[in-house]
Amino acid sequence: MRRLIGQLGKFCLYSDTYFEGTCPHIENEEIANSPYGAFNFTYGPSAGGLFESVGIDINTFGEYIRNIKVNPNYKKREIRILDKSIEDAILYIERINAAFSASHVISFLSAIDKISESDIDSDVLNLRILQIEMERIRNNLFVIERLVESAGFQVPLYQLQYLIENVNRKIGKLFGHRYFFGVNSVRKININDPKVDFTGIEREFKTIYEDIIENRIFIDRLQGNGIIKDERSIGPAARAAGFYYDARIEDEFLPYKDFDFKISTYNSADAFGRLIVRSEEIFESLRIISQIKVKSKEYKIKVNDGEGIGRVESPSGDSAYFVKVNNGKVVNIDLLSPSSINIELFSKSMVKNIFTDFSFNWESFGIWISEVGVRFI
Amino acid sequence: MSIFLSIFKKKIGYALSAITSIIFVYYGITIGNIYGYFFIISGLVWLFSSIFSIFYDTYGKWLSPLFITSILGMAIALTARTYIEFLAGWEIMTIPAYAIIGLNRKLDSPAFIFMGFGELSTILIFAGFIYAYTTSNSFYFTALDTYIPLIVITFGFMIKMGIFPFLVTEWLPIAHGNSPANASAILSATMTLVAAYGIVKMMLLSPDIPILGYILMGIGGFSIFFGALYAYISEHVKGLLAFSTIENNGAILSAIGVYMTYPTKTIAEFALDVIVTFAFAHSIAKTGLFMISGTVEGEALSKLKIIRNKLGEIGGILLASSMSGLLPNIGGVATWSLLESLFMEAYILHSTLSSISIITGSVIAMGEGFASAAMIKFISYTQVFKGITGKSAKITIFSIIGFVILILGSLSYLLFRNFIYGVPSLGIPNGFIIISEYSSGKIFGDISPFYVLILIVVFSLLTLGIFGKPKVRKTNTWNNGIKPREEYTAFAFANNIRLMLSKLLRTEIKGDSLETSTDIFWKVMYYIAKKYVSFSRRLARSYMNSSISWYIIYMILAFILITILVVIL
Amino acid sequence: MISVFLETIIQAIGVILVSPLYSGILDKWKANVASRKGQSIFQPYFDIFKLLKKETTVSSNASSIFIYTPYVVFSTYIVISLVIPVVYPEPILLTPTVDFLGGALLFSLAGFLKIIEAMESGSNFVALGSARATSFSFLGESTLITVFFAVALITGTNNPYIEHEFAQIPQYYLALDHILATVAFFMLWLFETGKLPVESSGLAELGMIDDALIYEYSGKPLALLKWGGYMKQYLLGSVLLNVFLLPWGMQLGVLGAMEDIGIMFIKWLFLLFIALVIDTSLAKLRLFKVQDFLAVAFVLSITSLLLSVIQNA
Amino acid sequence: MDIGSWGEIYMNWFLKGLKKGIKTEKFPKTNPIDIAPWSTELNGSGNVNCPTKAIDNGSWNSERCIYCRRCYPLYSPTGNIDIFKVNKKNNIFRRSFYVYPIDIGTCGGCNLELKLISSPQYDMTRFGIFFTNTPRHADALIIMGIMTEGMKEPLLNAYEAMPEPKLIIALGVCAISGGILGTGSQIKPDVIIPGCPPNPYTILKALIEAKGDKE
Repeated sequence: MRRLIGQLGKFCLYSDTYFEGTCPHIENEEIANSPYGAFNFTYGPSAGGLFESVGIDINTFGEYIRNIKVNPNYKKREIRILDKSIEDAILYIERINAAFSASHVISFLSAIDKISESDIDSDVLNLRILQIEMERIRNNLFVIERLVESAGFQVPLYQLQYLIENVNRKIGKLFGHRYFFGVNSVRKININDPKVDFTGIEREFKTIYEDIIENRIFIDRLQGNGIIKDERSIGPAARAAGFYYDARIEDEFLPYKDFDFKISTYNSADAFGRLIVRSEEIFESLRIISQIKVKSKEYKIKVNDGEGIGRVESPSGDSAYFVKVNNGKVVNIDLLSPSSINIELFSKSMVKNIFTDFSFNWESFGIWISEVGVRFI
Repeated sequence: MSIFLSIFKKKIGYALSAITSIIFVYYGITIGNIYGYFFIISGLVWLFSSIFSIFYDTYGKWLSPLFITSILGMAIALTARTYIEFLAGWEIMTIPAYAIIGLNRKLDSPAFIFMGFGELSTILIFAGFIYAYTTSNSFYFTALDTYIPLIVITFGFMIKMGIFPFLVTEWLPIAHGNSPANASAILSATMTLVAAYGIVKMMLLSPDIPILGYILMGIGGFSIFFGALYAYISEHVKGLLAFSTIENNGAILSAIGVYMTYPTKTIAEFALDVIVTFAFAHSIAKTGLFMISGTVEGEALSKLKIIRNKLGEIGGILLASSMSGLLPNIGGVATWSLLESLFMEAYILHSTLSSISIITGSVIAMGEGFASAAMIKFISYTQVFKGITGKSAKITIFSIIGFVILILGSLSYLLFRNFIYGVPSLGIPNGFIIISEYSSGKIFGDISPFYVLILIVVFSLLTLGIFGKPKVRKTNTWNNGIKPREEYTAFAFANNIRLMLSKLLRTEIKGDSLETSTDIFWKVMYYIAKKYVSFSRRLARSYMNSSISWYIIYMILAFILITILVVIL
Repeated sequence: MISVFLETIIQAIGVILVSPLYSGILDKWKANVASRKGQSIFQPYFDIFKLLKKETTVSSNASSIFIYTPYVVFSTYIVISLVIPVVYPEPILLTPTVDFLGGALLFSLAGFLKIIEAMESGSNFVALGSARATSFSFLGESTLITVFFAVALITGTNNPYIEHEFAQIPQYYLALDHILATVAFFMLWLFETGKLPVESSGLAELGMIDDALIYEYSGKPLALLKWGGYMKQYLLGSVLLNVFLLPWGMQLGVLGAMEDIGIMFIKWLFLLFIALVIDTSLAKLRLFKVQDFLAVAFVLSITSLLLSVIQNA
Repeated sequence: MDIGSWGEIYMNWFLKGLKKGIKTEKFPKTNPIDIAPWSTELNGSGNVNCPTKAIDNGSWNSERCIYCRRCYPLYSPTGNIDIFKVNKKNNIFRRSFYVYPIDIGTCGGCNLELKLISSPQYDMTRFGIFFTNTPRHADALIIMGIMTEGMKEPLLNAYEAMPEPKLIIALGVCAISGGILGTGSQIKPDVIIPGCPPNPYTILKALIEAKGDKE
């Protein structure tokens, strides 16, 4: 089944192909007029409740949200990546978003691989999967932690932070860096200490997970909050709405089919559903990781000229790169970041809710502004 | 004669009326009985509003003569010795009011609504007087042996006070909302006062009638609640104040109710003082607040053009805090004494009857909460929150009234002549405590507005002395690093309540507007009648996760039932 | 005369100096339950002292009202500390200034001033919080009043000290109306002191209620407002303990007054423990559920009032 | 939300919390536990082609290093976390230190690592360090990321809004030197915490020194 993912530079990217031209926009009923009493409440860019700098304009009667606009361009960064060698380009790609660093680099590399003659065996690909899944675990834990924090839910909040720090340390131990910086290159994947076990994490998270979704007050904050059932949606947002969308089963480049795991879905389409899906995914990712043997391996890529598209399932949905290479240098590059799509979905789902629902809905999408506010020059 | 002058030269007219008002105040002081207080209050109100008018009146030549005529009418009504004089004054007071509202017409309805209700009330009062005459064969105000006239006249006056069930939300706000600020002040502050005066006068002449007392008590309670609630969500700069007048009249009415029920002689006397105190607190503070509404440009709270300065803010805050029933202002004393009298009654009766005053008291307590909210909204959006700083004589006048209100708090001892006390052993000499007692010697509660004032001042200075002044540097308001595009509107400020009490207020969110139903009261009553059968079950089910209106409806119901019960027995 | 003077001083000073400690203890315990070592129990004092040393930045919209009203708010709480039995069980100097109801009105006054002064900053975030605070005030203030009257109706006086003695009589202490009033007051205490499930001070601006009122403050005024907040928590909590929950064990005399501070400390540990369990076990209610929470408290207090007159009719 | 069922459901978080016990480490008294090597001091010799000129004729400059591992194995991490510099400290903040983080163009890494110093392992609050959500309450401004056009005004406003005395802390090479991506913050920092992103241990220790604790 073909689904539309989003605009990638001059292409409109679908789950199994891409066409030149612009995608149909996610329709979002615009409320232009500002009736008596309504006004624009300016939130951000620099606020304690927002993890990154982002401007949010809420048109409201007071508490009641009529319309919401997200402006990711306050911290728009200009990345001087063009005419850099692949080796150098990776350094920039890594730093587009630390939280999804592995996803970005690996989707970039798979684009490169597609236009190169490379001898990459399954061990290397498995190590890439390992990175993405670890990243997914860390990020989903973080999203849940933010949700719990919004509810002022002290004990699980800190138990989750404890867990996140533990995962980070394991990643750091295994790859030498907690955010996979300097791990991937065109020659090898740097491994620092291959024997790291992730057992323990599952048990610890299970106890937290089971009890937070028992808490009536907490789930009351999430249920019915930010409902969005849109076939344009991606990642956990889509799966929480019952759509069976996942690049891991659609894109053949990474050998996910060798692993035994299931795509977790839910049907409530609200913030609660997204919480459930992300939590279930943590368990699935742990299962995938347990099936991977970590062994460092050199490999060789001979980069040819040409253009290609790489796509992976980042923790928040499809993350795709279009790369055009000319004599070993990146001459054109475009990014389709999951957050750019999630922002539109969020804005649509936030209407008709009240102010205090904002943080719950916002966090439930796992949006990272840093991967939206970028321009390649 | 100041009227005729004013036709040619309005400033002189106002000046003269100011002078006559001073004489009237003096006259009131010389009388020295309860009626005297009413003279003093209205005298002061006229004085202030006349002076204010000198700077305010930009409404052409007709406003000032009408304004002064109306004052004259009130003066006649207040000093009347016979029913006829009273009615004459009443009409002289009312007719110019139509004209004022008519002259300043934005819609046609207000003047006519006002007239319609005015006449209805006149008819009732007239009928009452006729009956009184037939029983006593005298046109003079004399003691009566029947309470029929009292009942009829009370309802007549209640219309004038805009009290529920006479369309709590309809005429008074519209009428006052559309008249000039200075006129609104005398309409809202003194015209309703004359009505209260009328009730008190007839009450003192008539035999006791506890049932009416309980009914008035309850009616007053609900007028407070709904008056304050609608004041809070009102967007009209004068309408808000008019609603708050309904609230205050409700308070006066429930105090009257306490007196009529006459639980004990002491409580009744106490209630009488409460009436006067409330009249003082309401009339004078309300005059000041209407002046504020006269200093701003525009009528919609969310779109006002404001000149503000520190003096104005302080004055405004004092007025607002008094209206919110906060110490050490006179408004605080009034609220305190009203609640005390209600709960003293509950204690002394110690029977199912007590529940009336308990419910009333609780409803009033809620009303006071809304009153604070309404006043915070009003003063924030007319002085404190926004606007450009500047000077204006008008601002100076109402800030003076603000300080008057503060002083009056400490003078309120004079209003509770028989309830003065002291505990020298604990550092408060005789004469500085107002006590509330349910029978002589049985003290229920006590309060010392003067000490509250002094202590707060002293401790503030001490704190300042100990911690010292802060080292201040001015910067921009912190709004997450950028300038906000728009300011938080007054509408939004009250919107939580529109959403929280959506069942009660019938809030409807449309694509391009958010509306609340204005004449909700009948709907609610109808709603109650319909829902009552299945009520208790619903309450149980919707105990935690339903809307607030259930609890309010519950209290209304309980109250009505008990009232009916009492009336039958 | 001298002894009563000393007792007065002890009570006033006791309230002012000890009140921050209890917040410190609660925060420390909360941290421990959240598997952290946590800050010192004296953290509130450290914060206050630091703030007193700092400069005050004021928004250009604000005047000296904004700067000096916190001093008035602070002193209002000092006045309250003289009139209700929060440390010493007998009337002290100036106690007759106001009765229980008057005390309630003074709390409202402090709240009113806090909101107005904060509004002068002209900040939208402050307006957001003030709007919420005012919207709930109609239930908060009224519950405070009705709860105080609940005891007044049984003792026949609104004098808190007599009520405190009365509450020690077992058959009264165990009476249903007293229990209802106690529960109502406890719920109110949670609301008034910004505890879960009503509120929790996090970083998210859009969830702020009381935090919004100090959002624009800095330096000395902020220190005073925070300190005032601690005093408010202490005053309401101590009334809850001495008139409703644990009226027993208060000592007389100057030395007794000293001991009372210690006795209050023990009582407070009990109250803090309950608060700890609630604060660490619950999440924050949806904004509009807060009114239901308060409405329950209000209805409970009214029920207690009705019971008290009807059952003893 | 019926009150009846609150009891058994809601007590248990309190009990869970107690069961879990206190997880805070002894750091800085004891040494860091398994720390990611590529966020610590580098040591070695020889000339390498370093994309950020962090290694220039044999000396390693922490303020530019983005830990790309190009210089490995000539240069390798030592595990030493003390790579920060405190040029100005203020011991008014010794027992109460409120910090306001501002993101002027990060990749999110610094935000994440900074947040984690509140986790039970590190628990900044035991040193009296807290986050705040308004510069008015803040004693230190923590600047993260490269200087972007849109964040210039907010950064200056935040700086203006903070009451004196105050500290400016640059977190991560982006804010210090711009790293590989751009230029550093326009405000001169009193404390610099290099790293890409810095390790929570480093951040915590730097903050402790900045607030004037005697080690």
